[in-house]
Amino acid sequence: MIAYLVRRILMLVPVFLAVSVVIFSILHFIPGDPIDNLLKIGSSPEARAEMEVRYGLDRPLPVQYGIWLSNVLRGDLGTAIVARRPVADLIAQALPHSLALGGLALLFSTVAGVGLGVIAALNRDRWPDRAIMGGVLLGSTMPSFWLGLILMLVFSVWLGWLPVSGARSWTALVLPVLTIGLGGTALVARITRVSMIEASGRDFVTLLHAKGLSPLRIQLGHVLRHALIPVVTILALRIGWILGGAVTVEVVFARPGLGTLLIKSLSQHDYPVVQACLLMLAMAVMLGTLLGDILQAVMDPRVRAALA
Amino acid sequence: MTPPPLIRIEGLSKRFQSGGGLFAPERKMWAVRDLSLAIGRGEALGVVGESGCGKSTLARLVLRLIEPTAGRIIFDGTEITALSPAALRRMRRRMAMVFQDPYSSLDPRYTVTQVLAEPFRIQRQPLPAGAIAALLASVGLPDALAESHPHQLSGGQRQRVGIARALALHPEFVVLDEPTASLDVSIQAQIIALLADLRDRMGLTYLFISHDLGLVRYFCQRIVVMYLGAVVEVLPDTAAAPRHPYTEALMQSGFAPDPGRRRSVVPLTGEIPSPFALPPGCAFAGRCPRVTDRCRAERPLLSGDGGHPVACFHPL
Amino acid sequence: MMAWPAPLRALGHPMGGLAGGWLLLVAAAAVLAPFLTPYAYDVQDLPQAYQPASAAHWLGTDEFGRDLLTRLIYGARTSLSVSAAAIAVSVLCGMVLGAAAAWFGGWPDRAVTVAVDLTWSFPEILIALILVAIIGPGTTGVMVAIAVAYLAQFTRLTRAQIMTLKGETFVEAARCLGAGTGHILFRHLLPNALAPVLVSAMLATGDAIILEATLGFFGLGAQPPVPSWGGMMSAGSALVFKAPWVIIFPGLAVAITVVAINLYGDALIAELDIRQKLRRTA
Amino acid sequence: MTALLQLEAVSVAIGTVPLLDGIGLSLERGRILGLVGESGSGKSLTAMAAMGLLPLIGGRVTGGAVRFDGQDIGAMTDAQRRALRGGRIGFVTQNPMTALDPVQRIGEQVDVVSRLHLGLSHRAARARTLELLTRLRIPEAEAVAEAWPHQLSGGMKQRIVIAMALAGEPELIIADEPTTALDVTVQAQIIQILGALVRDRGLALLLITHDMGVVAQVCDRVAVLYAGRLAEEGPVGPIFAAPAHPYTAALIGCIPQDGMAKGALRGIPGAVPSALAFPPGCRFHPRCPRASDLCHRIAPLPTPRAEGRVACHHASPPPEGQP
Repeated sequence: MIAYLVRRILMLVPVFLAVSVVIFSILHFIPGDPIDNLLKIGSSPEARAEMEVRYGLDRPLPVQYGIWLSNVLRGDLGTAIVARRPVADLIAQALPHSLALGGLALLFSTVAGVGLGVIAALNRDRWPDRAIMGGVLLGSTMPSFWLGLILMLVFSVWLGWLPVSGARSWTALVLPVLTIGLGGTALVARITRVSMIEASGRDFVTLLHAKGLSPLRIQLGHVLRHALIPVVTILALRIGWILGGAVTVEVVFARPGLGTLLIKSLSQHDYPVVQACLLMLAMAVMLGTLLGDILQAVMDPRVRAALA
Repeated sequence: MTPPPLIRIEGLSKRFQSGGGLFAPERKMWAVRDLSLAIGRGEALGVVGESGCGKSTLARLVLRLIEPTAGRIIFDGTEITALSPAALRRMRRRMAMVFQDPYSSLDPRYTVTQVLAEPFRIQRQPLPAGAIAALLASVGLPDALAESHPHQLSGGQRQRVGIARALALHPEFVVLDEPTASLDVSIQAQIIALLADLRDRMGLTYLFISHDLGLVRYFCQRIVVMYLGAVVEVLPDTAAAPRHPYTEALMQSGFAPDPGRRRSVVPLTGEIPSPFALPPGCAFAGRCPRVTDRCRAERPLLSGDGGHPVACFHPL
Repeated sequence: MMAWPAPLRALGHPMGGLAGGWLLLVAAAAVLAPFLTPYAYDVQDLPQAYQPASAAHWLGTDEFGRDLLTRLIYGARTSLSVSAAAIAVSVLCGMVLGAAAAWFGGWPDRAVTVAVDLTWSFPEILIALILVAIIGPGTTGVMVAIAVAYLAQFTRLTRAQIMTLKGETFVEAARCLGAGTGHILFRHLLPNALAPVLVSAMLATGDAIILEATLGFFGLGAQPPVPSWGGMMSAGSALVFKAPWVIIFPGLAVAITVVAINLYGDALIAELDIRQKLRRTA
Repeated sequence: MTALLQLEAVSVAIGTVPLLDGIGLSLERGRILGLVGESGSGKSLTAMAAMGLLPLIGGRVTGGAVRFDGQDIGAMTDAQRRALRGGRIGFVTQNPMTALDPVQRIGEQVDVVSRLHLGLSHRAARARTLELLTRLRIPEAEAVAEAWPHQLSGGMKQRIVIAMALAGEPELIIADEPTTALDVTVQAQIIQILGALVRDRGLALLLITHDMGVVAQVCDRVAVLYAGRLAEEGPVGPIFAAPAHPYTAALIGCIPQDGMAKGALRGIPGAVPSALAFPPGCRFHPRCPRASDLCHRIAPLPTPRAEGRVACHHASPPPEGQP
């Protein structure tokens, strides 16, 4: 297991390198001169020259990448063009907001999704199942920014229960978490239900019934445990999907997180910040899949055996 | 002078590898190890063994559906292990195979007619008028099924379609890979009777793969017994008494449908070892009642005296 | 026995019929937009701005006094055609990539798999945002962005389907008869992989409509005055307070259409009997 | 002696499709009853009915009664039925590869039965589990109890399944094709284990199989099912010596035997009909060499013959010297 862990973490290195190459090259794909993209319009020739040296822009691309990567690894993410501050500072400000939002949304999706999925599976093809699956379908087909706006309209404007936007108090987190979480809940509920129904039909479940165990104990003690394995796998793979929802929802609720920073920087062509935001999101995705793989190995001895 | 065999297999071996990536350690096994055989024209040669003995790998190697690691296969004087891909494809009209699983051996999108026309299309031969009807009749299927899809047929009917497809181009040699293992006994007997009729009518040569020694003894003239990739015994005729303890155990394990002949057999203890971790000596040593130290240290080779070869230091 | 093709039989399901009806209605409205709408989509009428629903304007008017229903119908044109075209391109490329990876195996397969797994774990919206930033906003940019964002999904699905089919005995049987690569690929593997891939493409079109709307919401989609469902909502939260209907109706159009696509897709999956095939790669 | 398990004209349907039609069987302590037939004959469904597990597959008993030790299982509460299952009735499934929960250790899966049905503590249950494993000649029982299912071979798993069936001190074991998925040499081991259990412990065994050879070797009585109906039932010896029902005779004739003439194996023409299209009259008549006009119209009822029963209008007469 420990050998596996080490190997699995080592696996992240090539993935990180691949991702960093992609993120690095974005700057060079964007139309226009990279220096123009890195500088404010109308900067002095001295500033241009300094920038060229700093990023090694007169050197071949692989060297430039090396310089950039070593800077990144030392925590130097460059200077924001618009804000004229170190990018690292901007990220440090935004990250906690996004972590809180993403983490809570993930928690909400998992708990609500598994709960609803279990209820639906236990009442298969009866009205609770139909109602939940109908709600789940609706929840996954509404654009998240729109859902956010509607929730805002209902709970903040009409009912006045919750703040409209911002990040001044914890109550401001409720609507964004709900907005992102509903999409995630739909995903988790659907997988939980399907995996539970599928697991219920397996041979070993028949044998559990034949051993005289009560149906509830079989469903919650054995079937659910199996159903959670694919739930964890897919959740880990799709962690980025939930974070992606966070990007748009942050903008809707004007929360000062990574998503808002990313969208703002994209529209302002502030590419050092864009690169840094993408790097953070990529790291979150990578850590998510790592966590998912570890959880899977913990939950399933067959996975452990295949790794040994 | 005996006529030359239709198929000659010399020193055939196949090694499989798995893993070897970042996540799994590399594992190697010999699915078939140093196997030599000859099949005479018109003969039905049986191959029996339990799971993991390499009999299905052998079936695919003989037709070069998978590439051998070592060894040669000579079909009617042509070394098919040395043929170019194009020449091999042309050669395939002379040999055919019937598969174990009648459910996945037919493309679910094809009608019976399309299945039976496929060999002609692949070998770029004109489809003779009435050929489909003749094929259906030869395997005892009614014309009415010609436009059916596989999912509308029973298991036995599908297997008949599979046999008709194999025989469409009048091959000389047919490999039968457990053709009845997924069928009910009543249908198994039908299919066996059909295969016997076809052999007589078309002068076919069969390589019949099965786990059922009783069935092979009924259907074949000569029987090869395999255990973990190697031939342990070749029974020259169906009445021959077993000489290898494993063959003996296989015979004892069959249940005769006769309550008058109940015997209290002592079944083999232990189970087939993993082919990935074979013992150095005889592969059967761990389960053999006649085992000695020599068996554990040294691998017995197939040696034939009196036309009844056996790979055992202590034959019965 | 199977007189009707599956897409028509799916209409016979209660939900499938309702959903299919809605989709046909929306498609017809989009095609016939100029004949159906009493107003022009781009003529501003500022005195009429922010009108709630009325007899003259069934769904009200937007911040420039343009008729919302008219713009919604024209918006369907943009949103549906952009999404469908993008997915079509994506499916084609994905099938080629996935089939090639599965067929050749070895390092090309490993390269494709790693690339696909990597992209698949990133949210489509992020991939699309970056691509639009590179290509520039507008329908072309959005189309390319959606196509690339979903490429991983179709490559993955096609690869998985072909890998499973490659192991089927009927493929081995064809090889045994002397079939070459072309015959096996085009007469066995691809025809059998087609149904699940196409159905999942249809379902993905629903997701693409949402993605298109989101990009439009950020002002990156079809550029004004051409309406798209997302673009109509791009004025964003400011309008929620002043004229919620401007936001509500385009969003509803998206949600109902996507629900309809999913319901019809479910009926189609049931008719084609491919639920198992799709689940294996979900 | 009263029967331990008695099926009284049991009919079963799944949804609206009738699958079993008036099956009558009885099994006494210390006996092995073989239940044979081709796939689609209703063997496994009979086992599910006897276990009271039909609801799992959407089925229900539509007529007759299943009695265990004189009590009607259908009239029991769910809790009473659960107490029987795993307790007085043990079950062995067809495919040991999928019968065990892959994410639970072997020992716990066996322990739970004696804890549930015998009220044993964790510790006592484990001691009992180890004793059972040892008695089933599983080497290194303690290591096996700590192992995961994927670490064991098929034959070993089937012994674990048998150990689970035995853990609740059952009086009856129902084994549904317990050897079909195993290699031939391992099949012989498992059949021998099951036979020994009946002999040594006086259990009753309902052995479901498609293999007439297995029946001939270990069973006391045999019941032959065809298309959801009982064709013939009786003691093994007379039935194999002189089967009365043409289907029984044909089934026995389908097994290749030593000294069988080439061409003697012909099989039974046609195939088992689908439950959606059972033929009228005797369901075997389309495949039957003795079928007459009567068979097309009227279904034969099981009638006593020798020490058993046969449902055929043209049953072979019993051999000389028997009633």
